[in-house]
Amino acid sequence: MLESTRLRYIVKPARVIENKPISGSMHILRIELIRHSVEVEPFNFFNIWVPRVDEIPLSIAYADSKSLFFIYRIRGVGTKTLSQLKPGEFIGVKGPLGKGFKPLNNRRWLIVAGGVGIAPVPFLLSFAIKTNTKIDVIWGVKKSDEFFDLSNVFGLKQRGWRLIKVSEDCQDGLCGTALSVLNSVSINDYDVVLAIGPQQMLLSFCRMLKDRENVYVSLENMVKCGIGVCGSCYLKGSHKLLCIDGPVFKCSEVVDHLESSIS
Amino acid sequence: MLESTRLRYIVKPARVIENKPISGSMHILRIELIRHSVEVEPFNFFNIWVPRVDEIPLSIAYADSKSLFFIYRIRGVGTKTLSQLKPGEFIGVKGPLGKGFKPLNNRRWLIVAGGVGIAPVPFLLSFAIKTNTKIDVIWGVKKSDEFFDLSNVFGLKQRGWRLIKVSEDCQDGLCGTALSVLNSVSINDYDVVLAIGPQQMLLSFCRMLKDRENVYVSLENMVKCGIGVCGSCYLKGSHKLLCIDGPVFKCSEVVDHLESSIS
Amino acid sequence: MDQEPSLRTSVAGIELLHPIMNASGFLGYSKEHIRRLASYGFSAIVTKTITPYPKKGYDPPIIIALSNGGLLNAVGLENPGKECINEMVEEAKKLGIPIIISVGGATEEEFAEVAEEAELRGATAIELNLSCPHAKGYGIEIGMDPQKVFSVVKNVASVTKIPVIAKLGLSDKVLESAGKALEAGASGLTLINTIKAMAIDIYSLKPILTNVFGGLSGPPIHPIAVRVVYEVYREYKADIIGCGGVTKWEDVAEFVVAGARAVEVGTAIIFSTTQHKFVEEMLDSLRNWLKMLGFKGIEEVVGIAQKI
Amino acid sequence: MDQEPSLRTSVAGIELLHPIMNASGFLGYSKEHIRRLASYGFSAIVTKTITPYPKKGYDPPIIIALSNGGLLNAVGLENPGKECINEMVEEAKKLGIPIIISVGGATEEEFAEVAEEAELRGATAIELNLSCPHAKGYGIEIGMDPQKVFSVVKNVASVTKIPVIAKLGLSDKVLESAGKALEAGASGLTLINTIKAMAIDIYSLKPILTNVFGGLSGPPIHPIAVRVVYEVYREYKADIIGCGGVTKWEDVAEFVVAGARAVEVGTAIIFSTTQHKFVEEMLDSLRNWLKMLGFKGIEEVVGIAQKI
Ligand SMILES: Cc1cc2nc3c(=O)[nH]c(=O)nc-3n(C[C@H](O)[C@H](O)[C@H](O)COP(=O)(O)OP(=O)(O)OC[C@H]3O[C@@H](n4cnc5c(N)ncnc54)[C@H](O)[C@@H]3O)c2cc1C
Ligand SMILES: Cc1cc2nc3c(=O)[nH]c(=O)nc-3n(C[C@H](O)[C@H](O)[C@H](O)COP(=O)(O)OP(=O)(O)OC[C@H]3O[C@@H](n4cnc5c(N)ncnc54)[C@H](O)[C@@H]3O)c2cc1C
Ligand SMILES: Cc1cc2nc3c(=O)[nH]c(=O)nc-3n(C[C@H](O)[C@H](O)[C@H](O)COP(=O)(O)O)c2cc1C
Ligand SMILES: Cc1cc2nc3c(=O)[nH]c(=O)nc-3n(C[C@H](O)[C@H](O)[C@H](O)COP(=O)(O)O)c2cc1C
Ligand code: FES
Ligand code: FES
Repeated sequence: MLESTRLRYIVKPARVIENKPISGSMHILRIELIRHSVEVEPFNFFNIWVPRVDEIPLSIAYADSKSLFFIYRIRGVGTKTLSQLKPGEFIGVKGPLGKGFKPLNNRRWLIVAGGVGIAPVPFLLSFAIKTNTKIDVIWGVKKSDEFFDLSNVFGLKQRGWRLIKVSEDCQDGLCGTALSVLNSVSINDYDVVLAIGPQQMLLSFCRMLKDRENVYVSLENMVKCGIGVCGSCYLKGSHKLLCIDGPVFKCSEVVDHLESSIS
Repeated sequence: MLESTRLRYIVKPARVIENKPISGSMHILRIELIRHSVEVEPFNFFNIWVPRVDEIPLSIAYADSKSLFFIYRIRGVGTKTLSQLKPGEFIGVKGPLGKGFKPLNNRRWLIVAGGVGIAPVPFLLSFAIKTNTKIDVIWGVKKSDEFFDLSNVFGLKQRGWRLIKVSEDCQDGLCGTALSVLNSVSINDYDVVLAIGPQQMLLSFCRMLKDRENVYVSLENMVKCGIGVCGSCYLKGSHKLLCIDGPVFKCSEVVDHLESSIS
Repeated sequence: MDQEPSLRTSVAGIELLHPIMNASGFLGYSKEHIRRLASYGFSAIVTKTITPYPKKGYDPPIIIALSNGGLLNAVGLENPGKECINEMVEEAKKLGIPIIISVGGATEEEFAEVAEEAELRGATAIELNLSCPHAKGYGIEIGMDPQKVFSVVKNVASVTKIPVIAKLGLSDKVLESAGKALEAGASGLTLINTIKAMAIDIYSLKPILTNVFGGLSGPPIHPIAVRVVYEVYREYKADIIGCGGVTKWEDVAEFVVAGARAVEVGTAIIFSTTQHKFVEEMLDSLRNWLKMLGFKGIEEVVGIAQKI
Repeated sequence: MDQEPSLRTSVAGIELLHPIMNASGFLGYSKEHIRRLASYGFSAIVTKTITPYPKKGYDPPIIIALSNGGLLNAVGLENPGKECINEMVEEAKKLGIPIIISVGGATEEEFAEVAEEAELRGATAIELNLSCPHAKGYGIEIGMDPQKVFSVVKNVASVTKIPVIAKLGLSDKVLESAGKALEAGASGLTLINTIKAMAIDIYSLKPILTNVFGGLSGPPIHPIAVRVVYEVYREYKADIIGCGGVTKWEDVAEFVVAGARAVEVGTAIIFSTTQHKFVEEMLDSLRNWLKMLGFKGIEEVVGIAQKI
């Protein structure tokens, strides 16, 4: 047990296999660990070490026996430099970090993803397929060119899950935001409803569904160490740390945090 | 593997359960490890740490699920202080050290033990009983009061082994030295012939049987670290170390050493 | 029925229900952090080192695990500045737990400034961080120099009435520095901080920490820390808090028999898979140990291994 | 077909088939010891530290394993005196392997005396042990003091023509001492020795080593040793032998990219269950690593992690 925690927290060398845009705003990164193997669950994340530049928390987007995949959007210097790494270059990964959050058998889940919030969804779907859980995914983006073909990229079976696309530019899928579609869905049909995306969206989501038990968000927060030491990822008004207790929380656990983070 | 080596070399705390004379010249020590368990084979030895006094190599005399037993003779300060420890007091043990040397199934072994050289024999016999190996033990002592009742002390089954007692004071068993009896035994009947006792006896033993393949001695030598670092236990004319390659060697491996140690 | 041995102890005038507190730098600059640390069951909370003004710290990677079982960090004393002391002390009071403010500074005046704030807000005690091995000007340069230790401690002790504990790191002169700290008015010593170290990735061929160098903590440094505690206790019979690599109850016991009246635990918090139970489990084992050896309380065994 | 990357290296003027030698104090005071060390596959043999006259050393326990993966020792520089140098050098010559005599002393004259004997007998080089943390007067007191380092090295370098390597331990002034050693004529540096530490048995309540204090070696000290190598190489671009906690080939690689041209392995020898293969296995992995990164030889990557 102890040993496995330690192994997770070591920066493990990895080689970039593939690193390229997959949509108007998103990139896909595929890496192979050189000397380690890891066991990953949906919603785990890794701190990606870009040597001498930054350590960037990214959700696991997909994993097969050899590779780990990440989907990311360029935001600042770290992600920018990451996007410039070429196949064959070396990085390091600390992880898997955080708690996994995965379906039990034969459930129904609803995922509401905003933008690059889609990142952990492919891996979640692959788990759902194995456990016979049915997942509906509402994926909202600002501009339609942000969409990419979820199933194609990772070779996911087209079974047990549905994708509802929503765009604010109304060029592809439904017209509007992910949350606007939520109003027309019968929430009671789902065992778990989970939102992932920009903080403002998560706050609105939690406000909308605050009286329910089974609603979750996968949160982002300032993650530095990723291992529960530095304290930068703490949730305001709570004693929880995103990096070891999250990133998935019940709405009730994070609503204070979201309220006070968004002014 | 690595971990198990390390564990062997740690000084493990133990409690004295019993510590008393069992014959005119020998003591028995029974201890229980407090927090560890160990796997021991015949001819392994332990470095017994007598706090603030010494660290003394002693052969494992017997082991059951809870306790380790040693048989020792008082020689100097270390063994003297050891003999004064009372039940309930704490010591430490480093080990098991050395290579085990144990019978395969259905063999015939002859052991020639001189004096306290008998120490590892009870544990060896308990192994032999399990593996259906027949062992004849010639046990020679100077004075008959050195004998103790081998089978009684450790509750050994009286099956598969025989004890031939020899004393120089001729009060008990045959009259003479262990080696003198060896002449009247048909060595060819045995798969393994092993001598253990004073260096002079081992040297004579090896000289007597030097042309044979299957003759062994269990050697003593200056053991300090017990783990192959300090070099004090090296065999002269060889690159072997008693503490990690021994204590059991073929006569051919140690004859130079014995010749040059005994002047 | 035998009575359970007592784990109550006091160090530097601070009464503790048991000897296990957290080490500075494991959370500790917001009320939320204090709440979490308290939930682990520590007998007192030590805050992150607080400087007068906010300090940004280094860019990640700042903390990594190593294959030798230790942790390497260069956080760079990131903290929001002395303003955060108030909410932390209030939270600790609400929870009824002693709180020790770890104080850092680049000058004697800065140390004194934070110490005064701590006292003003009602903190239980102050721990002066004289030993961070990687924050330039804020750390080990001070602890390595007995004269500097003397003047920082003196300066702080002269402006505060609450107990002042000096935290020293490994250095050639740690014994001398300890003596100077006590002479200058420290009520206790925390020994030791992390040891300067580094790790290099052999594929990208780069040092991993952004700061290149960091401090090594955890099991690797424990035998070194025990040695320092033993030597300092032997020399001064001071009130000592042992710190460095405490992972199991045996490590606590070892520090105590070497001469520590309490211990701080850092790295082990992270590697523990039962964070909310591991202090309690260590306490149970410590009680059993004392019972087995026939002692009535842990204070009876402080420094007992000095008798050889 | 690609050519295999070369592991040939040279340090302090000594040509080596590969970078892995043994650390001083793991066997090394008789011809039998040399034979055994050679059988492990090291590229050069370093002897136990030899003093002019026989030195008894401490009573056991002198070496114990610790639960943190390290080894704690206080052997006390036991050795039979300089008379044993002859048979060791002869044995090494027979085996065709370079031999480095580790030299110790209580005075400058003693160091010089053993060094002269080593040269007379035909040893390849000398390693001055200026850093034993537990042998009073023979060790770290010298290495901690840059002036003493200077005068011991100078004294030895002035009487011998074979390469002189100064072995330094962890100390506040290790950087300065390294500089002084080079200035005084050392052709290379071995960094580092063990770190002063201790272990206490919590049942008998006594320090385990007879000498109470000992030196910590093995994986726990590796990140500290890498740091020292990195800092010293950065400052002086000297010929360095990295020593401390090398257990796997990655540790060798880390030392080399930090700035070492060779390494010494001690503790790992003991914990290895394949003593006669583990050097060879490390060499294979090092070759694969160099190949993977596209280098032709290990000398190309010495200090490469300094470019950040
Ligand atoms: C658990 C978790 C999982 C994540 N998963 C993904 C993912 O799968 N795909 C993806 O594109 N992004 C993900 N992110 C966000 C991603 O970490 C940030 O976009 C990235 O760190 C920005 O780094 P930068 O250097 O490019 O930007 P910077 O220049 O450092 O900052 C740009 C913005 O990014 C945010 N940010 C910066 N650093 C961090 C940090 N360490 N943690 C969180 N936010 C930060 C800040 O709000 C800042 O305004 C995740 C974040 C967390 C906490
Ligand atoms: C592998 C091995 C197994 C042993 N098994 C037993 C056993 O089961 N029962 C038993 O009674 N004895 C055994 N011995 C011998 C025992 O270790 C010594 O009798 C003991 O160390 C003497 O210690 P002392 O302090 O009492 O004597 P000291 O005063 O130290 O010396 C007395 C004599 O004992 C010998 N001796 C001292 N120290 C050692 C040492 N570290 N290693 C070897 N010989 C030493 C010396 O020849 C010396 O002349 C064994 C020795 C070895 C190497
Ligand atoms: C991530 C991290 C941050 C730390 N920050 C501080 C600090 O701010 N002030 C301080 O005095 N010590 C700090 N330390 C040192 C610890 O308090 C402690 O002395 C050291 O970690 C040894 O204890 P351990 O082995 O139990 O972790 C820090 C250590 C770590 C690992
Ligand atoms: C048992 C033992 C004996 C040692 N004896 C010596 C010695 O005689 N001279 C010396 O320079 N270093 C000596 N050392 C230190 C080693 O050479 C080396 O510097 C240290 O062990 C770190 O390397 P490692 O981690 O690979 O063991 C000794 C170390 C040990 C463990
Ligand atoms: S990121 Fe450091 S505690 Fe969570
Ligand atoms: S006793 Fe130290 S090497 Fe064998």
